[in-house]
Amino acid sequence: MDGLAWRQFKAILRKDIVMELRTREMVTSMGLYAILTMVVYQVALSEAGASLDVRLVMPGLIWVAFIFMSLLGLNRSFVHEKDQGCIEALLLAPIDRPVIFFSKFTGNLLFLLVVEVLSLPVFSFLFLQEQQGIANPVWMVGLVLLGASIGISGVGTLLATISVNTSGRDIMLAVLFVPLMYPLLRAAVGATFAAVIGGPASAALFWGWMAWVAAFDVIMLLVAFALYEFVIGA
Amino acid sequence: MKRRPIAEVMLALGGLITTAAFFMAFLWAPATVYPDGRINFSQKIFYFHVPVAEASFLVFFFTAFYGVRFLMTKDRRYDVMARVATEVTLFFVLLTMATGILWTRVEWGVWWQWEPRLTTYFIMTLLVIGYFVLRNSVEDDEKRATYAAAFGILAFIDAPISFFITRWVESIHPVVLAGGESSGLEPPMLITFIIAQVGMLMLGYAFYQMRLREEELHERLEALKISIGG
Amino acid sequence: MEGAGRDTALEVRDLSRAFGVRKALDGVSLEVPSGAFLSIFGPNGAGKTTLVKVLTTLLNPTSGAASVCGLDVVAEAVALRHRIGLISHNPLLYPDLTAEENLLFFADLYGVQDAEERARELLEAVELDHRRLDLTRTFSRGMLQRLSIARALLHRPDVLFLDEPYSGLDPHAMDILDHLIAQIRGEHTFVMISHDLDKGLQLCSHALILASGRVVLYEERDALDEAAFKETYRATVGMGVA
Amino acid sequence: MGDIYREVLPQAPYVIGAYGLIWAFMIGFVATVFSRLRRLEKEIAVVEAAVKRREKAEA
Repeated sequence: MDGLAWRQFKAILRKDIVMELRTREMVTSMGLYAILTMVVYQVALSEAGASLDVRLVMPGLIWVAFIFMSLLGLNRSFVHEKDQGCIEALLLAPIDRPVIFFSKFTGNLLFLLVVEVLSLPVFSFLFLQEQQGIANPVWMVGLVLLGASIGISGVGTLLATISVNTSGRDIMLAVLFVPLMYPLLRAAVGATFAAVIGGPASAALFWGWMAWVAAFDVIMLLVAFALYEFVIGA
Repeated sequence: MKRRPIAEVMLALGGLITTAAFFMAFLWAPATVYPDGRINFSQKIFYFHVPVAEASFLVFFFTAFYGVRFLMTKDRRYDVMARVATEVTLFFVLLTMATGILWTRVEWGVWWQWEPRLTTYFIMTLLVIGYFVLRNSVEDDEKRATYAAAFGILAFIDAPISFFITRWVESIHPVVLAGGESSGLEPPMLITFIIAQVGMLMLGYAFYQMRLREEELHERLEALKISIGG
Repeated sequence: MEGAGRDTALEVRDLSRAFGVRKALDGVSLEVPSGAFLSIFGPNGAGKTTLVKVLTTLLNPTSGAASVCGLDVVAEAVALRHRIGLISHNPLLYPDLTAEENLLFFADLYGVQDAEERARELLEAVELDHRRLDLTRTFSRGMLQRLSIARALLHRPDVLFLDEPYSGLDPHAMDILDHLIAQIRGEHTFVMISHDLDKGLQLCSHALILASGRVVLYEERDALDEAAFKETYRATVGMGVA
Repeated sequence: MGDIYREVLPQAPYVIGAYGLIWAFMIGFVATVFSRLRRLEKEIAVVEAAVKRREKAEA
């Protein structure tokens, strides 16, 4: 039975990746959205002038971009299951519901990370001067990205499953998702800030915020995982 | 039918007790003073603001609790209970927000301040509102109930965060129920506060039961109409 | 295959499904022998879809019991899912996968052993082997329906559920579907929801009329007086839809 | 005494506002729920009477 669950997990993940490579629906729209956000940021900051140290606001700005970008991607991730009624065929198969959750979660996480990793260099290229590097090693930023994206995909997979069945699904996901994500978002911004700005206490600060991220991930993933069976079967 | 008198007794009792607490707050509990000796009259808001806030957390717990019960049993009554509990939560949340805003205006000189307690409580308000937005956009009864239960459980996770945040991180919001010497309440103040709290919880229970009874009557009416129609 | 020895394919006892005051199914009981073709008729909101959803383990009953191929729909749901297939009016296929990829995907979900061979074999049977590398996005309605039959047969189910499979098909596609069903008729038990009285009667060996969640009529085709049956059916359409 | 008024008065509107809001909300809530309850009970009585009449007519 375990062998079958693994085969099912791979099948759903592979199907999502193949379809994404073919249509590039999620990654393109998310990437474009990230770039457009940067243009908007440029406008928003244009009057602040040279006196503004962009590094102070950058951690916040990238997470604003990423949270709205992930909304876009998460919304897409269930639309193709729903529109052709494929979700029914999926549920009809002898498949444990958590397998569906984990494969969808993994796919969403993957796509989100790809876009984040691609857009981050563009972001720093456009906004940071050459001498304004990241104070701490880059892997710390990578760790925040991974930690926060796990939480975003976990809760997002559950909420996208809900919102795809509601009227006005796009706005619904945002209404449910953004407030739930607040604690994670706050911690992610804190950790990113500590990594970018540096300074003597930054390591302690960074790990403090990362502990929040980790705690959120564990709690939310467990709850989302437990609730998924009910939600997808409804 | 038996629940109805209990709800009404609770309503009357809660009304009486909170009214008593109201008079105690202004006539008996000593006024606090600022360090420079001026009287801090705005502190009186605390006697109702905090009980209302605590009540909102407590009632919100029942949203999650009945959400779990619903998912376990798929019994529609638990969905109704969870929804009514969330309605009462929304009621208390709005009152907390309104009284809190008035207090911060006096005390901090601003209507709103993005500090941890206010921010997390604001998030909780959004979640409670989101719960109803979600309910309104699902057609099917059972789907609506299931989604609302799931979201109610997720949303409740924010309540303890909001409750404990003033103890975890630096915040300018006063920590009242810290216990020990840091709470700094003189006995008459503490007693007044506790009485207001008890009365408020009774009112919360009465509100919940009254709304639940309304829903039950509604259901009975529907059933009667269906029995006639068939 | 294991179910071949059993003579009862479906067994439904006093099945009810309710949410609050609304009852989608209200004390439905019936027994369908193996190899039969059951057509379910009834007005909108009669509980046809709910009954099929309970039998296919997508919904749990509120009370009563049901079993398919001797497997209980609640307790043995996972084992039961291996034995049933669904052909719906939706093709239930991914438009951005090729015909073959679609079949292989569902073969993986069901743990089909000889997946590629089986997919090839079924593609030939539904005469789509020349299109197997094309995205199903490019398929016509009729082709999609043929492919969805192949999808439903992948794991060699004993019982096939048909949810208004003819709706939205052009006459030519209907003929092909008729032909395909006739081909596999002997090997499976069929349960079909139908709005089309003539089509449903023409195919079935057993006919069931549901209204307001209750069984109005359940009879074998051979014992059926067609005129009286149609009269009963018309009477139900006017019945209250709760 | 004059001191007290000078200190208390600027804050008074906010305190009165807070308590006023709470009382108004609560009384409003109770009043609307009670009026809806009464209407429902009336409606149920009407429908129940209709049910009884039908049962009698059928019997």
